[in-house]
Amino acid sequence: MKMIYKKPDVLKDVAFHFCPGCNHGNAHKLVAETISELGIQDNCIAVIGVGCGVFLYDYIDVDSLEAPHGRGLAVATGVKRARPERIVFTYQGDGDLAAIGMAETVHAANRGENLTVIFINNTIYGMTGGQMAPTTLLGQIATTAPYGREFQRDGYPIRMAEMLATLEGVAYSTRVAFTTPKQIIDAKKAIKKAFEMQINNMGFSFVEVLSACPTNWNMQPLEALKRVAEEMIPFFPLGTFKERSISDVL
Amino acid sequence: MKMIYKKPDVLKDVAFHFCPGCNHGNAHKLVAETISELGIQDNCIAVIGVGCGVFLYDYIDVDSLEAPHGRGLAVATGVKRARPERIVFTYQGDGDLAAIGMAETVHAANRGENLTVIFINNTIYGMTGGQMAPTTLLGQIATTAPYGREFQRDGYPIRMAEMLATLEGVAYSTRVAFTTPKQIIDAKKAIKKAFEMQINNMGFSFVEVLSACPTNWNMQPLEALKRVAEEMIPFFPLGTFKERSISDVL
Amino acid sequence: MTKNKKLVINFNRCKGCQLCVSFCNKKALALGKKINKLGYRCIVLENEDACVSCGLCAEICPDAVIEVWRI
Amino acid sequence: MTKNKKLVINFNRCKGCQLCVSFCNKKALALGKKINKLGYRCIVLENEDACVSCGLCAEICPDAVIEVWRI
Amino acid sequence: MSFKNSHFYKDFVFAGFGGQGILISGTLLCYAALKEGKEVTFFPSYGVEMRGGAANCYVVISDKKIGSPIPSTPEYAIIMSSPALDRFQNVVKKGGVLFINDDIVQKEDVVRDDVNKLFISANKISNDVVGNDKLANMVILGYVAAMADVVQVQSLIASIKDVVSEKHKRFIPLNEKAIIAGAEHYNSSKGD
Amino acid sequence: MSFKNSHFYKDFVFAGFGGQGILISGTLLCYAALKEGKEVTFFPSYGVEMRGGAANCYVVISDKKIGSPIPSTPEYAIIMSSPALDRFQNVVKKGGVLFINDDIVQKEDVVRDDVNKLFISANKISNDVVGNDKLANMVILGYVAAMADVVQVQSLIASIKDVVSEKHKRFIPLNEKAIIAGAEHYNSSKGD
Amino acid sequence: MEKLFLRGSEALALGAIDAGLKFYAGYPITPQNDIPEFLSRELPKVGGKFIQAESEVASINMLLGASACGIRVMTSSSSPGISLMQEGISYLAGSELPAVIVNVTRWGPGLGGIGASQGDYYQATKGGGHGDYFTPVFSPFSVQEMYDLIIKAFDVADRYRTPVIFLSDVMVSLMKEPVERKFASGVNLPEKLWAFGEQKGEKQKIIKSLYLKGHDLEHHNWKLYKRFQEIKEKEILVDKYMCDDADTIIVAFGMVARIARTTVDIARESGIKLGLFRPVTLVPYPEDDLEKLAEKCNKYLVAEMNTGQMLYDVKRILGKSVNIGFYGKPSSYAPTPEELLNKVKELYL
Amino acid sequence: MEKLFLRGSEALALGAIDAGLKFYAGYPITPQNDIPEFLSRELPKVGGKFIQAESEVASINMLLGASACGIRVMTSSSSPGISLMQEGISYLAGSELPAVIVNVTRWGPGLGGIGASQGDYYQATKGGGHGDYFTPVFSPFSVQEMYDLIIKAFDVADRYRTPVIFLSDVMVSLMKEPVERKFASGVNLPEKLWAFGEQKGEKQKIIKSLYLKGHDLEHHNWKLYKRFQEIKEKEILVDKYMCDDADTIIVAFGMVARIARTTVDIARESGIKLGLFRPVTLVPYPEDDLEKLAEKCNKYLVAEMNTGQMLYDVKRILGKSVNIGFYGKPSSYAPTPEELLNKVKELYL
Ligand SMILES: Cc1ncc(C[n+]2csc(CCOP(=O)(O)OP(=O)(O)O)c2C)c(N)n1
Ligand SMILES: Cc1ncc(C[n+]2csc(CCOP(=O)(O)OP(=O)(O)O)c2C)c(N)n1
Ligand code: SF4
Ligand code: SF4
Ligand code: SF4
Ligand code: SF4
Ligand code: SF4
Ligand code: SF4
Ligand SMILES: [Mg+2]
Ligand SMILES: [Mg+2]
Repeated sequence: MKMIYKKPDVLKDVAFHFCPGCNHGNAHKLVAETISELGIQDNCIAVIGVGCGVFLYDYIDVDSLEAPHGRGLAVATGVKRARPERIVFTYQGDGDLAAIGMAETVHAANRGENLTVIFINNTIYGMTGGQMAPTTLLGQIATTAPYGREFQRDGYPIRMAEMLATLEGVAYSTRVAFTTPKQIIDAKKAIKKAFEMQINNMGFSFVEVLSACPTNWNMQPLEALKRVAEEMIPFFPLGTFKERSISDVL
Repeated sequence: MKMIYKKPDVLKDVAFHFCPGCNHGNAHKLVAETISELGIQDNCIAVIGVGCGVFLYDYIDVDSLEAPHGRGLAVATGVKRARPERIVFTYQGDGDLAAIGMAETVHAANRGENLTVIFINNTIYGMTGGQMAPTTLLGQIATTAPYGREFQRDGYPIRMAEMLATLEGVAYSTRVAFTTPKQIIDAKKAIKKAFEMQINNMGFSFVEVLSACPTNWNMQPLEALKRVAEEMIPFFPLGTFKERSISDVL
Repeated sequence: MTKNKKLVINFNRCKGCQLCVSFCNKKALALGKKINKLGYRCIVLENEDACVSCGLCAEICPDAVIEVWRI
Repeated sequence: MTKNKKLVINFNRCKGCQLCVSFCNKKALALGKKINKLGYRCIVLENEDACVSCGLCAEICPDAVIEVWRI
Repeated sequence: MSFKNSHFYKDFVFAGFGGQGILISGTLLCYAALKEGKEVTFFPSYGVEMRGGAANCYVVISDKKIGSPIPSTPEYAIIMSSPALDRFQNVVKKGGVLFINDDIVQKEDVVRDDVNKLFISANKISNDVVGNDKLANMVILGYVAAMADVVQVQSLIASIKDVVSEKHKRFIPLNEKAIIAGAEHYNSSKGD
Repeated sequence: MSFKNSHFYKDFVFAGFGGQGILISGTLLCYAALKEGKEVTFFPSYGVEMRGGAANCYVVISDKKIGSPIPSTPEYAIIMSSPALDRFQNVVKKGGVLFINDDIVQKEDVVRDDVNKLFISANKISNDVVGNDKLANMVILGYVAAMADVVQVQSLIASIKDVVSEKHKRFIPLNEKAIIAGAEHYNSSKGD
Repeated sequence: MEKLFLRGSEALALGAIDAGLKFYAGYPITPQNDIPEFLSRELPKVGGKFIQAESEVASINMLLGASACGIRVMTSSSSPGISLMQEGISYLAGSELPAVIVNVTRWGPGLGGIGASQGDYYQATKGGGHGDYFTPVFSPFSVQEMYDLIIKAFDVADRYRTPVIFLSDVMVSLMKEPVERKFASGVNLPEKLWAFGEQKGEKQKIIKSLYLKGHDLEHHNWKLYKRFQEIKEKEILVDKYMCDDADTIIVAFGMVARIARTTVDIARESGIKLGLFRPVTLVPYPEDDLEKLAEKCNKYLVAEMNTGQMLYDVKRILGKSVNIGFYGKPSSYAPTPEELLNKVKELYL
Repeated sequence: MEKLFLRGSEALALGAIDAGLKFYAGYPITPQNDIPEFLSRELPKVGGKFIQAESEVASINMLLGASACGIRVMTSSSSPGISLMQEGISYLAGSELPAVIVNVTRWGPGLGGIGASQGDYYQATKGGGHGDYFTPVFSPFSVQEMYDLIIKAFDVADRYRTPVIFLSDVMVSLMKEPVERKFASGVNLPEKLWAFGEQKGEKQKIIKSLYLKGHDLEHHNWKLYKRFQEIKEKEILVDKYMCDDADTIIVAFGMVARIARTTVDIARESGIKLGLFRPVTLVPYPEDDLEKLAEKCNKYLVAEMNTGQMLYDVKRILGKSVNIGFYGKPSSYAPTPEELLNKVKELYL
């Protein structure tokens, strides 16, 4: 018998606390698979933002540090500079990374910190119950935008992968999703590449993961995944916005 | 006798505290001229960042509010939303707006707040005595970069006007300088346009002013102005990166 | 843990989201009746014969419920 | 306040930075000898005849020292 | 609480999954008690507790000003899911009452033996009277009201309008049915 | 301070524009005093005070542990600019001494008449002995040391090496000259 | 008047609207999200502005801007978010700008936990921000007080041109109770002549906190100090329950005081002469009231959901001649009435 | 050993390097810029990392990351910047991470002014951050102490896994005095087995401050509390000058204490029996030492450069049976020795 799919060992044998159909689970799986495959479990340090992903350490068996909400990339900067030999990644939501953490994010990216970022964009504040995020789409209803997000009042959804790609310090900036088998494969490749870039000392690598939050979107899991495909991807296009090759660095 | 140049009335009759050859003075003059010419002295509210420009209210006779360092655009957002009928501008340095204030800046820009920003980029922290700013050029020596700014450690100088131009909420983003008579005329036009955009409710208008800080650059005033022309402008090109026309808005 | 030849389904981790169902081109999967410890109805491999062990169900499953083997 | 026909120079505001000197194509300006209240040597219109009242010196002056009149 | 029965005081916890109407039944009990002139507090679960679908609330009803809205050892617990049982069976006061929806919870998982354990097939009853199991919460609530002697079933029924939103108004009669069925179920089982 | 002369205590403020060597002369005085075994504190101006070119520092020298490094009414003030005069002439202690560089400061601006006012043409003397006016600060310092009887001129001279940077080492002899000229100027004027 | 059955947070938000709130800025954080959620719905209906800021730092600074325009402003957050606001609160105080800052406390240090907590007494009462200033602090213990005191908080903020901290917790914020709506606010308040109006006045208005020249800073600080003395004289609120004949008194604030009320009831039933002293304003603290109690009663129990914070104020005020016990519970599980009674018995019976 | 003639800030930075500082992150602010300026030059020479952060918020969080890796970390700032760090300091405390936070105080509230100040006593000692925790606080009054105490601060931070506040001011920071270099640090400290090493150990290490399950949070809080009790027992530093026979004692900290030393000298010359009590650690406060003084002396003057902060700790500790006067000066102009003496005379002679 040939094994086709098995959860990686790096993933502990406990159930996620995520809601049914939440793509945080998918992101966790791919990160764990990558760590397994690259054999970096002992090198890895996870810096975890505050959001639904805050319990990552319960699921992925790597040394872990909890960062204050939004400050993941400042914390990770401290970690990486103190332990340049270790592989440091942050795992952050869109509220965390793009709202309160905007300054830390832009500056870490601009400094070209040799870090990997897994950025979960679900157009909402999941953990706190569905408030508007910087990524919330126009017209989308949130608990703090009960009449829908409006440009004049609330601004435009921010495309982080594109914005960060404009900064010199960024080595890799890409956006992935999980709405088709192909996308899942691409997502896996992207996450792996992001870690490899760090291993090769190439600078800041950033993977934006479009993610369903069925609970706060008030949708069934399938419906939610469909929304990712039909509403999010048109606004947040998948693809790579910047990719530095080794020769650029050397 | 025809008057060719006279300081505008909006500018009070007191000497600036700026160092000899500091372009903060030029920026103050142009802002004051603009307010005079547009006849908006009674409407204006200045929100002043902490930096060498912090005493703006001593020189320009408009209602003024001192913002905590870096938070000018959050403060101005509060002002403008509370008093939409008034013309609100911030006056901020590069440490203020682009380092500590990055999150507030990006988010106010992204929300398209109907505000005008005068951004003084002198590649240094002037007021505090010459520390490295996000805009400090590579190799430039600062008191906290005694061996010169280095990309690997300190990151790349940020081009704010370009970065903000990528945001949907921004109506106008431009960069000016004072190293030639033509540039002074352009700078004046840009500042005026930025205020006019606000008057026409077109959203966020941003004028980056390349500015000499002879004191902290350890240069004579003329030398410093020459540095603006020869070192800054090549890296921070003058020109307009985004300009929305009224028809885009209507 | 429900053990089949092709799929190993971790009964108490499934949340019944049915993303696997929709990813299975062979329509081999369906929501079961039994409620697990988490309070959800767990997926079952209703039509084992139809299953081609492609692994797509396992790839999409957010909760790492499914193990896939090719015989 | 030093009053000339063409230029009115606000003696106690000048900081002697000489940006005006460098902007004057006519080489009409020069640094004076007298130290003002701020401790700087103030600019003087050394060559009034050369001055064409173009206003450039006033435009560049960061300290709003100079008023320019055309006769 | 240990008011030596000198006055009326009753505290409850309602617990189950989100979507089972846990908070609504608690709120409904509050409104009914308010109608009867009682002091009332209601306290819901919140925050990360809600992930994974848990939902619960505390209700305290008294004829005096109420202290804590979160009783440490409530007298009555309404249990609508297995995790709810795990979490709450041990906090119920000695001598208190566990109301258990045994259409969802395994009887054998209930380990306390110093409390009164009442098993209600609320899903089934709901199905029987309204055609689906969505009003199991109301069935249990009717049962609780009757058993715990806390409010009149009539007060519950009169308060339904306060807890259903405008667009669900049409379901009021069904809720009424479910409550009555629950209360009757208790009354008919009393003889047991 | 009011130690009733029971011990040695002297406090100074040096004030002028940046670039005049204000902080260097203060520091030099400190090193000289340290050489003579005294307790010493030095406190410079900082921050926004420096914009517009002001520079000043306080020096306290004593044979006991020193309290505040910022004397509220220093006994000696060395004044090298008009703004410095404006700011400090009123804080000098009654009966104290104002040392004024009258090549820069207008004599008539000095209004205190309850202090000892000493005018020194330090720029001129500097010019005379070293060929430019850049060492006016050292001229005045020599004068002060001689007048205030605070340190030996020899100690000042021996300490110059501690305050000039490596690349300015070659100016040590000039500094020495200027200090001596200042001290001599005081000594020759004493007879007045 | 018919009573409403409201959550504490709803009562607070409604009270704010009834007080004339016109600007709210805030950032989501458990357990206070229903305040912004309510206001995002309701504030626009009364012509107010609601804005979800990008962070707590931005929120408090948006308040600074809006308050300078003379309208009533509020933010709400929970402990870590309040820590981030400390610079801004200090600026509001220094700039003499009124604002109401609601803290629905949770646990620290750090991320802590989201349960009920009294861990922020020190931060709220002793100034978490830099500089020499105080802000009035209100401590509600019922849903009705969430409504009543928030209105009071706005009035105090305006009268004394000061930020005010409203220190509630998750119990009082999420619980529902009947509430009576009153609409009584803003009587006899001075006009805000200092604020930016629709147009510049004759003289330029400058709102700032930087005082560099001469003794300006010292004068400014004394001015703030004197204003605070006036607040001390006029704005203290206190709640004494069965203190008159008590031989033992529990000192507690917020929900712990509410629980302790039950303790007093239970104790009285068994003949124990227990009383309850509850500061409703934590700043200014009802010092004189507490001190006066010591004339008749010399046994105290301070009860807090922390390891001892208000305790030290009580010790200072009562001095060393009375007995002061402490029951601390730095936990999301509030003490029960019985726990408190047991502690009283253990100490004094 | 030859003495160096150093600024306080240089002495501090040198002390930090001698203590083995390996990571500094900070953001410019007057009047402490010469600390980062010195370290940007010197730290790389000893293999340490210097980073200018984009803000104070980023600085403190960079410290959190670096400290988790087990190296010695420090930041420095001044009052408004310290306010911005309060969330991060609370996280350090909650995550049990050692760090040294230097506050070269300036004025508030708000932008205030950049002169010498003691306006941050409350913030430093009572926890400006949210939650129930304390951080040790050191208060130097000479350039030598800037050197000695910063070394001590690192040791205390490591021994008790806690952030430590180093509360200095612009006088002691910018003044120059002779300093003796000692290099004594790190003796008998436990190995940092909890920190991230060069490789993952056998067990996953998790550094966090979130405690949601059951009573974990309460246990965690009591653990921090107990650790603080141990600090109280072992780490108090106090400086008494001429207290033995004093009939009046000035209580002051930092530079005011230094000035008051001169006051004592002057007073003694004219036969007035004045003494000086100076807490060197403000947290833990030398309570027992102060209390003991009351056995012999019943006249006190608390002197601070604020409107009264430490005053309230002194009142609590000494109780009501002694006389406690206050001289407050919320100004950048430090009180003079004579001012203090005059106040003593006015009150007690
Ligand atoms: C300083 C601070 N502010 C706010 C919060 C509350 N908070 C926790 S998670 C979160 C945002 C969650 O949204 P996101 O980052 O998008 O993550 P998601 O849960 O959606 O994955 C917020 C606002 C906090 N913990 N700390
Ligand atoms: C919270 C906070 N951090 C730091 C400072 C200190 N500070 C005052 S101005 C300034 C930066 C000045 O640089 P910039 O903004 O570039 O203005 P410039 O003086 O160069 O015009 C800093 C860091 C402060 N006042 N508040
Ligand atoms: S709330 Fe949303 S993001 Fe959070 S676990 Fe549930 S589905 Fe996922
Ligand atoms: S320090 Fe620089 S920016 Fe500031 S006033 Fe002087 S020249 Fe201008
Ligand atoms: S392995 Fe493929 S065919 Fe089999 S159940 Fe899964 S998705 Fe369907
Ligand atoms: S995708 Fe996974 S969790 Fe969802 S139903 Fe299928 S097996 Fe269950
Ligand atoms: S007006 Fe023109 S010509 Fe005359 S001095 Fe000025 S720059 Fe020269
Ligand atoms: S530019 Fe202005 S300040 Fe400079 S020298 Fe000329 S007149 Fe004086
Ligand atoms: Mg999100
Ligand atoms: Mg600058």
